[in-house]
Amino acid sequence: MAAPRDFDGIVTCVEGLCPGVLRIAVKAHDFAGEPGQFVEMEPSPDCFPMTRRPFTINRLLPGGFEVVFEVLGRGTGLLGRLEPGDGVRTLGPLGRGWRLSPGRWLLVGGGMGAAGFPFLAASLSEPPLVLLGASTSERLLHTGGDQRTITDDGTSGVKGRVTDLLGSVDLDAFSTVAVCGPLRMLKAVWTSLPDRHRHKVQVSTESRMGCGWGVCEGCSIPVPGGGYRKCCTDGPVFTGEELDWDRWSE
Amino acid sequence: MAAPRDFDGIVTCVEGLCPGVLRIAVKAHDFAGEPGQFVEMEPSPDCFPMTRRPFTINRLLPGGFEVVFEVLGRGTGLLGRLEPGDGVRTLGPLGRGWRLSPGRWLLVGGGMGAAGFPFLAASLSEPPLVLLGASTSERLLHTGGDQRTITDDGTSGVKGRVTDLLGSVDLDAFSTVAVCGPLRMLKAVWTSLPDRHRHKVQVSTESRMGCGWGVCEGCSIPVPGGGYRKCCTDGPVFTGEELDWDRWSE
Amino acid sequence: MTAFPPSLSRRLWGRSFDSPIILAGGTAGFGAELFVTDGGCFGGVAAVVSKSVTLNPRAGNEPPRIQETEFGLLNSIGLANPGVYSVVSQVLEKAVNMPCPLIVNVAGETEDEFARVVQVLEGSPVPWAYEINVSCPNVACGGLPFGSDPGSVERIARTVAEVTRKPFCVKLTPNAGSIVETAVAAQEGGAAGVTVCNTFLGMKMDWRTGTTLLRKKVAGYSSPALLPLVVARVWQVSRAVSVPVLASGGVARGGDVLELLAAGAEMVQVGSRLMRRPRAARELLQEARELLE
Amino acid sequence: MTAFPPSLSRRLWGRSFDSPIILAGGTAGFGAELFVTDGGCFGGVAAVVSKSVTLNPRAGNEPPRIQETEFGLLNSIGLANPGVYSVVSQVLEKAVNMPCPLIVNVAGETEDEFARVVQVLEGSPVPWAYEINVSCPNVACGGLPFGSDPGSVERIARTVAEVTRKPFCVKLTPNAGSIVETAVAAQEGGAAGVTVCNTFLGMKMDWRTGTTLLRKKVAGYSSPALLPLVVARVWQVSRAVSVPVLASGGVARGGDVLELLAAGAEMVQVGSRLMRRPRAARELLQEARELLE
Ligand SMILES: Cc1cc2nc3c(=O)[nH]c(=O)nc-3n(C[C@H](O)[C@H](O)[C@H](O)COP(=O)(O)OP(=O)(O)OC[C@H]3O[C@@H](n4cnc5c(N)ncnc54)[C@H](O)[C@@H]3O)c2cc1C
Ligand SMILES: Cc1cc2nc3c(=O)[nH]c(=O)nc-3n(C[C@H](O)[C@H](O)[C@H](O)COP(=O)(O)OP(=O)(O)OC[C@H]3O[C@@H](n4cnc5c(N)ncnc54)[C@H](O)[C@@H]3O)c2cc1C
Ligand SMILES: Cc1cc2nc3c(=O)[nH]c(=O)nc-3n(C[C@H](O)[C@H](O)[C@H](O)COP(=O)(O)O)c2cc1C
Ligand SMILES: Cc1cc2nc3c(=O)[nH]c(=O)nc-3n(C[C@H](O)[C@H](O)[C@H](O)COP(=O)(O)O)c2cc1C
Ligand code: FES
Ligand code: FES
Repeated sequence: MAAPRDFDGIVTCVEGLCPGVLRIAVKAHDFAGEPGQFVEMEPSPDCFPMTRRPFTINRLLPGGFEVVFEVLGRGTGLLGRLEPGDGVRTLGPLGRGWRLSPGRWLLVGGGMGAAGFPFLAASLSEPPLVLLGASTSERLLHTGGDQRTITDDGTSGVKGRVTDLLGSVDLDAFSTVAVCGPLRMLKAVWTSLPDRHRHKVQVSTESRMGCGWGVCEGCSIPVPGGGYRKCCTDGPVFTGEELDWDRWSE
Repeated sequence: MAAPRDFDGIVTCVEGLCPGVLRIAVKAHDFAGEPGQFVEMEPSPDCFPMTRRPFTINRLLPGGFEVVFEVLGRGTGLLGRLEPGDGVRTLGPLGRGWRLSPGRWLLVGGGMGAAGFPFLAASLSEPPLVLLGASTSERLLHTGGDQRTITDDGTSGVKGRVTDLLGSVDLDAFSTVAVCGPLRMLKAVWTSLPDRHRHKVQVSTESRMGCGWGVCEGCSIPVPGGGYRKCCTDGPVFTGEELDWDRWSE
Repeated sequence: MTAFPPSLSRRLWGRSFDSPIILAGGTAGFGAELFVTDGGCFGGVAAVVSKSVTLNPRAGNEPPRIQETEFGLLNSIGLANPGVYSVVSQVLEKAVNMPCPLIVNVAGETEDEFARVVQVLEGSPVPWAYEINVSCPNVACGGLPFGSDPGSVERIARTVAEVTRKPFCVKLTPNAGSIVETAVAAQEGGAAGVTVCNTFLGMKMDWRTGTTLLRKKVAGYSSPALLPLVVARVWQVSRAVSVPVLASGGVARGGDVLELLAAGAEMVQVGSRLMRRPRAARELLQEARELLE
Repeated sequence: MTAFPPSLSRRLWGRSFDSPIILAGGTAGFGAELFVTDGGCFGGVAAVVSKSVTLNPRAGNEPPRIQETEFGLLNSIGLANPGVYSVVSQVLEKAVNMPCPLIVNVAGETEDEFARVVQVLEGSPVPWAYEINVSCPNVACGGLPFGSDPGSVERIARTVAEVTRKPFCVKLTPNAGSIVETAVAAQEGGAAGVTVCNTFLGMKMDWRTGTTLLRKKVAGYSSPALLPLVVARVWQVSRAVSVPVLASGGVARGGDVLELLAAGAEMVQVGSRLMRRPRAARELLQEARELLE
């Protein structure tokens, strides 16, 4: 695994995917990374905001990477104002990504949770089946390949939740189920999966982060036994069985 | 005296007078003011800086005013970035200006201290004699009319301090001596004046201000008897005899 | 109990107000200064707190008295005021035309001085209430503020309660002692409210020379960045006392007012922001109203 | 005596350092985490303070544990740590390859616990020194921090001094009591230094609902805007004690380091800024050097 570096990346491209969702390409010499790893980007060189913002690596580029993110609050608001040529202080690659086991993977993503799937899909030995959910069609983050979509408003694919798609899938055909999205979706997927398939599950988690590199213990994710693991260095990807689903909340 | 208003002025013109010195014209409906009064301008609409910055009215314009200021620190640095069309929150006119007595005035100004002289000169019944000092010729703020200059480096007028010019002036020809500039210059002028002329002196003072409109007691100028007056509402113009010159320091 | 979102209509000491906003002590003069603009700066103002009044006149600290830092403001005014006798005979009458009540802030150098000042103020009909500023240093006790010692706070409140039937609140300090204990002590002593809190001790030093611009070196620090400190203290105190809490510190936006009310304040004071914005109360109230819509 | 401008070469407890910068407790893990980047993040680092170690393992507070505010950062970690026995048997050894010494930060729920933790730590050769974190709540005394009571601070220092011959400093709290008195008490009790100070109590409330994101409601607040508060406290404490003062709080720029040294600190800790910038120490030292040129 490449050791993270703290560098001044140069924005090379900013693309609006739909209102409020951007893809930003950053040039970063020798940037390496594995699918499921993330970067911590500084919204501003000023004192405030005091912490960086974490984003999954969407794709590796030759000499750089891309992130896809939604503009939500102050940090992403500032990052959303970046223009080609701007510098952006970035720390990465960070964390532990997907455990790339062989066999066919089923990728289940909701909303921005699918932002890391292109990199993951490109790294698998077999093309995966991708189940994508979003509120509305334009917010689907397409991964390419064999992909089924569902939206809350029915503007793409069926109308419903991504768990509704799961029922129609033959889980025995897959060696791994990779899940990423809002916590409610993660829980719905986990709950809907029959026990005997749960050992196949890997989950990309999210947590409010202080540092992103393991020093502050701010990003705890509950694990069985009453303790916590760090989202930023023990994760963000965990197996489903590593997590204490009952104690896990926003 | 016009009551001050807190308004969003519109910058109509920004002119560099010399490196680091700017003249900014602000459109402000119905703006009135008297010579020696000042305005408090907000360097930024953000929370910081927390206080405004005070500037003497350089000239009244039809429906507005001009200030001339030197870019020194953070506040003037931000104000120096204003461009025509920008808004600038302004409070004014503030304070008590020159007591406009009849007779011929002698105006003695050092550096930015002369910023208020054009307005003053235009308000006098007789054209004044103006003695101007600055570090170098380009930093002389010309008032027009009968004007003698002196510079530290001799690039304009004689080489020396403005007090050197005072010696060559027949003080009996003047009803009022109006002084404005750095404290060291004010003190030099006061000290060099013969006792019998001191009652003619009016001084435009400066002080670090909290509010600029009389509520915080932050802008004290020492007066005889051990007390203080407020630069912002009792002044900024005081008679020389109202001040405790010994207790007055930066 | 606080309702959420909080209402902007408030009650304090038997009076109802359309606004929770009180102008803070030392940043609104004696009230008359607010007539500066045409019509005055009283929009959105529930009440005005005067600057601190002491028994004897005080010239205040040697200037400069104000210093901005990157993210805040230091002040070292030194309780400049003409003394309670001049205040009663000359100053207070100028505030009678204010469209809102005046709370007179009282400071002292000894525990006894507070009640003595209030006693003199009782000679004037102008004050609606008093605010007892125990953040000032107790000269007899090595300069720690009275407000660091619950015993001292309770004694001061008790002596004040003996000389007036008007309501008074005690303005607590965040700089020493436990603010919850001193709030409880103020209530025990008979205070009708507590103000939480005051400026925090701060200092800016020039590292090149080791000097400070402000001669007293340590000064009072205010900043919108301190809001979370004030919210925490208001929340802690409001659960420990039954008298109303007046929040003071860090308010720069309408949302800050609402947050302090939500944390348990009955009223919210605005100080530094008022210095910058004579119509701060009106602006804050307007912003808060828009947020509530 | 401090020279102006201050030198960046410092001495602490018999060791000389080219840099005044120490990584603050709770923001640098146990030191081993600093190997994260190639070659590690030790440039400019004089020493590392570990996160707080308690007698028993602590899972820490229920997440979320971190919340940004407009001008600061709230944390509510809850002293998560594996307990001193695991620390000694498994964790400390990972720090032996650090190119700088490790100061182990110690917390406790009772006055006795601090010395008991130190006693166990004495079994390891890794710690160079200890930092005693008396900012944590004294559960036996209604939750006020030990650090609010000079008597308690002196007793804790005394019991720690009895079980170790290594130097230790006491990390004081700005939230209650008089920090000057508690600093003096720490020195009296045998501390070889004091850390001034720690996070300030802060809170952010959602006024729409009256809820807080962090479950403990009141949390630790850090911000560059607090620097003047820390400068004032460092200045006050450094004139009252003869042991070295370690400054902690508000450092974001090289000039902040110099200002704290000028105010009387021997060393300067950096916490929140380190979380954002793994190489904060190197960057700060570089900035400070450039300012001194
Ligand atoms: C490992 C990881 C990978 C992520 N990858 C992506 C991605 O690829 N695309 C994307 O759109 N979003 C991603 N997120 C979520 C993204 O980091 C947040 O949306 C973003 O930090 C919000 O910042 P803000 O300042 O705009 O929002 P605000 O709500 O103003 O932020 C306030 C604080 O909350 C934190 N925060 C808010 N929401 C989240 C969240 N969901 N997860 C973690 N912290 C949060 C912020 O970091 C900040 O500290 C990821 C989060 C994590 C932990
Ligand atoms: C009544 C009055 C009228 C003035 N008129 C003019 C003018 O016409 N032209 C001009 O160039 N300057 C004038 N000044 C000085 C001007 O206000 C300061 O240069 C300016 O405030 C510096 O701000 P800053 O943020 O750039 O400097 P900084 O040094 O970064 O300011 C830090 C703080 O110090 C205060 N400060 C710094 N220098 C002074 C000073 N000399 N007087 C008062 N406060 C100061 C600032 O207001 C601010 O609060 C006047 C000052 C006063 C009191
Ligand atoms: C310039 C200035 C003068 C002050 N004078 C007093 C005072 O005389 N008495 C007092 O109790 N508080 C005084 N204060 C404290 C304020 O009333 C207020 O409690 C504090 O500034 C925090 O509120 P803010 O963040 O709204 O400014 C003063 C504050 C400032 C900035
Ligand atoms: C996330 C976080 C965790 C912390 N954990 C501890 C801790 O375990 N023990 C301790 O003594 N201080 C702890 N602190 C306080 C810091 O060591 C430091 O004193 C404080 O944050 C102020 O410094 P700063 O402004 O440089 O952050 C913590 C601070 C933060 C932000
Ligand atoms: S975010 Fe700091 S340890 Fe994970
Ligand atoms: S600056 Fe506030 S009273 Fe003059």
